[in-house]
Amino acid sequence: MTPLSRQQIAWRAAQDIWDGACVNLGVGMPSLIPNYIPKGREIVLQAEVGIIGMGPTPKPEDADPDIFNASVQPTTFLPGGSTFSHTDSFLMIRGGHLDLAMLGAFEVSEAGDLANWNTGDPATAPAVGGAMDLAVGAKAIRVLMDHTTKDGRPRILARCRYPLTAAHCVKVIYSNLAVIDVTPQGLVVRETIPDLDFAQLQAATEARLTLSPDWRVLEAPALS
Amino acid sequence: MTPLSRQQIAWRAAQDIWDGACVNLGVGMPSLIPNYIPKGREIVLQAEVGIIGMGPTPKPEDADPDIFNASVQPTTFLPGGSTFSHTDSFLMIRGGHLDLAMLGAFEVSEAGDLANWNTGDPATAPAVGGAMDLAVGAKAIRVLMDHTTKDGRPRILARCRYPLTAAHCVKVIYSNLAVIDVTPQGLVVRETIPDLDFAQLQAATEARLTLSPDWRVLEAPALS
Amino acid sequence: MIDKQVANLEAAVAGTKDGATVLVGGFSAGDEPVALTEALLTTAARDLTIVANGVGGPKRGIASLIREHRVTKIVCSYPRFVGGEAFAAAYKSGEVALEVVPQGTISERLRAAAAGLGGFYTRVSAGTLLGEGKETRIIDGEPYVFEHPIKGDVALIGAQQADRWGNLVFRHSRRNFNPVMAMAAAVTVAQVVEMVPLGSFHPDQVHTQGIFVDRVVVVDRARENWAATP
Amino acid sequence: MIDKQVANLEAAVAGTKDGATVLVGGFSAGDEPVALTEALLTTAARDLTIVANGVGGPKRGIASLIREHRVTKIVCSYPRFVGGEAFAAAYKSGEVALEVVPQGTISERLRAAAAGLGGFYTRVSAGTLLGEGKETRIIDGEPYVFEHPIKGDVALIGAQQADRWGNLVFRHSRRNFNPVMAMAAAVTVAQVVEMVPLGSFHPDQVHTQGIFVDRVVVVDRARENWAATP
Repeated sequence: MTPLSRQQIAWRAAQDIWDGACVNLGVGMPSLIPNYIPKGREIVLQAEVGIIGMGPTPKPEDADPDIFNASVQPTTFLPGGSTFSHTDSFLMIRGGHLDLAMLGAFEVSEAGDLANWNTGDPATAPAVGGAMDLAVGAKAIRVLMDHTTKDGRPRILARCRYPLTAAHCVKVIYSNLAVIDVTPQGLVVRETIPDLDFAQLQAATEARLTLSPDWRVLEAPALS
Repeated sequence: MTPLSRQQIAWRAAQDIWDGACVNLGVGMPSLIPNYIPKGREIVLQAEVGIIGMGPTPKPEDADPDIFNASVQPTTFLPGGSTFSHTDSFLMIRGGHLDLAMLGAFEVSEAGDLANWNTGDPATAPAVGGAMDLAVGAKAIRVLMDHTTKDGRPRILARCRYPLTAAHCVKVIYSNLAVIDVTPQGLVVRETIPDLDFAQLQAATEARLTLSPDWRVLEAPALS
Repeated sequence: MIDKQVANLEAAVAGTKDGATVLVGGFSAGDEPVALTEALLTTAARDLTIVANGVGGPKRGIASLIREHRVTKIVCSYPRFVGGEAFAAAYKSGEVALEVVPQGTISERLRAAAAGLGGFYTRVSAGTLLGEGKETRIIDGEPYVFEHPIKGDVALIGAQQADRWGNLVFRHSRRNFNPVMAMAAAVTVAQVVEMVPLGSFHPDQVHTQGIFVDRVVVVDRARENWAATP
Repeated sequence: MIDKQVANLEAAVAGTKDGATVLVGGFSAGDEPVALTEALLTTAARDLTIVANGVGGPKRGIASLIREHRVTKIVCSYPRFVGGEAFAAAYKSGEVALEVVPQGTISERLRAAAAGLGGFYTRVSAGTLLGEGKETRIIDGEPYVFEHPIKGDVALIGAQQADRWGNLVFRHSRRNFNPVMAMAAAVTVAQVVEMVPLGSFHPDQVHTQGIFVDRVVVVDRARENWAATP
C-alpha cells in the first residue's frame, strides 16, 4: 500500500466541494486544492486578507504584486472576484458565511477537536493567524493531514495533546490513508487507500474507528 | 427686543464652525446652517444615512433622488464627498470622529443634559432616530432652540422634565435670545440679543445663569 | 454554475415562514424595497417581526403588510415618518408591538449577528428610558449598556446593480442599511434595477459580496416610486 | 481649506510620544508601510507598543524599530513571518513582550475602539490557551469570551491614492487592515503612491473617508520594495 501524496490528498478533498460553495483554503496542503476542482464546478474561494473569487495562481511574470492570498502568494481574480477590508473578511469568516474551511491539522480528536496552531515549543512564538476564527466560524471544517507523524505516531487521537484551535469543529478528515467522517457516534471511515485493511488503519490511529456501511476504496489518480 | 428668527439662530451657530470641521446637522433649525457658513471655510457635513461632504441643497429640477440627507431631503456632493454604509456612518458618529453635532432640543439642563427625542406623549410612538448616537458620540454637541415654549415656559432648565437623550453632552446653546456656554461652573451667557437685559433672560430661564466677562451683544443680520 | 437571479418576486420571497424576522432595507419610505416587501403578501407568512429604520410610507411596502395584519412587531429607530398612518393605527390599537432602538444600535446589533458576535457594550442609551432594563457595566468610568445581536430570517434589500454571483453595488444615499442587512439574515433577497454580466464590477468597487446574497430579482425603478404609485 | 498632505516623512510622524500604541497597517512584511514605520526613528519615541498582523520582515520597518530598541510590546496574530529574525531574537531575550491575538479578533478589537464600543463577546479562542484568563459568558448555550477595544495613538497605513481631504482608495489585497486601523487611532497617517485632485474619486468608491485620516505623505512605491532594498 502506498499512502497518498500531498497532491492526491488535495485532489480527494477537492472532489467533495460542491458547485457554488464558498470556501476558505488554509496554508499548506489545502492551497493545492484549486488545481484539482472538477471541471464545471464554480467554487468561490475566499482568503483572510480580504479577497474572494480567487482564480488560478498566475505565472510569475504575470503576477500583480497587489493581488495576494493569505499565504502572501500571488493569486488572480475570477470574473466576479472582489476585495474588502479585514473587518469584513472576518465578519464573513466568523459569522458563518463560508460553507467550508479546508485546513491543515497537527492533530484531530475523535470529538472533532482541532489542533493546528501551536506545538507548544517554548522556543518559537506561537502564531495563530486566522486559524481560530476559521475553526469557529465556517459552517463546516474539513482537514487535510498526514495520518501519522514522520516517525509513525498517530495524529488522529482520543484527545488532542497540542493546544486546541477550537473544540468540536472538524467534520471530515482527508488523510494520506483514509477519508473519515466525524459523527456524533465517533469517527467513521468512509474510504481507505488500496491494500490497507481496517486493522492496519486502526493501528495507525489512536481514536477508535468504525467502518461505514458505505465504505469504499479510495482510488486517486497518479499525482505528485 | 426681537427674538432671533430660526434663520438668525442658524446663522449665529454657523459663525462658530471652524474651517475643516466635520459636522453632523440635525433636522429642523440645524438644517439651515449650510446657508450661512462664512465664505472661505471648508466645512465637511455628514449625515446619518451614510454621506459626507454634502454641498448646497439643489434646485428641485436638479435633485438626484438617490442623493439625500438624514431628513430625506435632496442634497449634493461637494468634490471630495462620498457615501458609506450605515454601520460605518454610526461608527463615525459613535466613535468620536465628528467634531460637532448641531442638534435641535426640546430641553437642556444646566448640567448639559439633552432632551430632544421624546415628549412623553403616550398617543404617539417615541422616535429616537440617531439622536442618542449623536449626543453620545460627537466630540461636542451644540444645540439650536427657542429659549422658551410657545406659551412662554422655560426650556433651559435646572433638570430636564422630558426623557433624556443623553446626560452631560451639550456644550453650547444657541437660542433665539442668547448664546450660552455649558461649563463646569454652570451656564455662562456669552451673548444676548439687543435690548434684552440679563434679568429678563434669567426670568425666561429656569437654570441659573451667569454673565461671561466677555459678554457682548449678538448682532445678527436681517434674515427670515 | 452560480446564478442567483430568480424569475419573479414570488420566487424571490418564497419560503418565508410564520413568525419570521424580516429585515427591510432602505432608510426611509422613499427607498424601501417595496416590491419585495409587498411580495410577502404572495406568501402565507403571518406574525412577522419587521426590523427597519422606520415604519414605511402611507400605503405601499411595510404599510401594506400592516394593513393585511401580517405584522406583530416592529423594531425600528424612527416610527414617525410622514404618512405612516397604517403603523400609527396598528400601534394605537395594540395590534403591532414596537421596540424603539437608537439608529446606530440597530445597525450595530445587525452587524453583531452578521459577524458572529455574542453582543457588545455601547454608551448609547445608558441612563435613558431606552436603556432601562438593559444590563449595564461601567467601563473606564462610563456607563455602557449591553446590546444583543439581531439576526434576520430574511433580508429584503434594494440595490442598483447585481451580477449573477449576487455581488451588489448601491447608488449614493441608497446604500445605508442595505449592506448590513444583507450580511445579517439567513436568506438575503435583493431587488435591483439592473443585472450586469459577471466581471463588470471593478474588484475593489463591489459594495456587498455575493456570499451575503441568496436571490436577486430585477425590479424596474418606475415600479418603486412610492409617492407616485398609490 | 483642508489639505492633509505633509511635505515629508518626518512631518508625517512628528509628535509620536514615548509609550505610544502604534497601529501598523498591511497584512505582511511585503505590504507594511515601511517608509512610515522607519520614519519613527526620526522621532525620539521609545517604549512603543506595535499592533500589526505580523512582526515585520528581515530588516526594514518594524524590524528596524526592534533593532533600535524602540519597541517593548507587539500585539499581533502571526509572529512568525519568514525573515522575522529581529523579532525572534528580541522575543527570546525577553526585550519585546508578545500578545498573540486571533487575526479576526485584532481587527474586531480595533473596530470596537473605532466605533466607540466598550467591548464585545466572541466565540473565537473560548476554551483555548488564548482564551485563558478572559471573562467568559455562555450565550445561547455556547461559551464566548469578552474582548476589549484596542485604540491606537497613531496609525501608520498604506494606500494607493489620496485626495487633499484624506479620502483613500486601496488597491486589491493591500486594503486588508489599513481601513480599520485608520479608524482606530487618534492620529492616522497614510503613505500613498499618488495624490489625486479633490473630486477625482467617484463618491461611492472611496474606501476610507478623510474624516479618519489626519496626514498624508507621498512615498514612491519603489522605496517600499522591502525584498529588494536591504
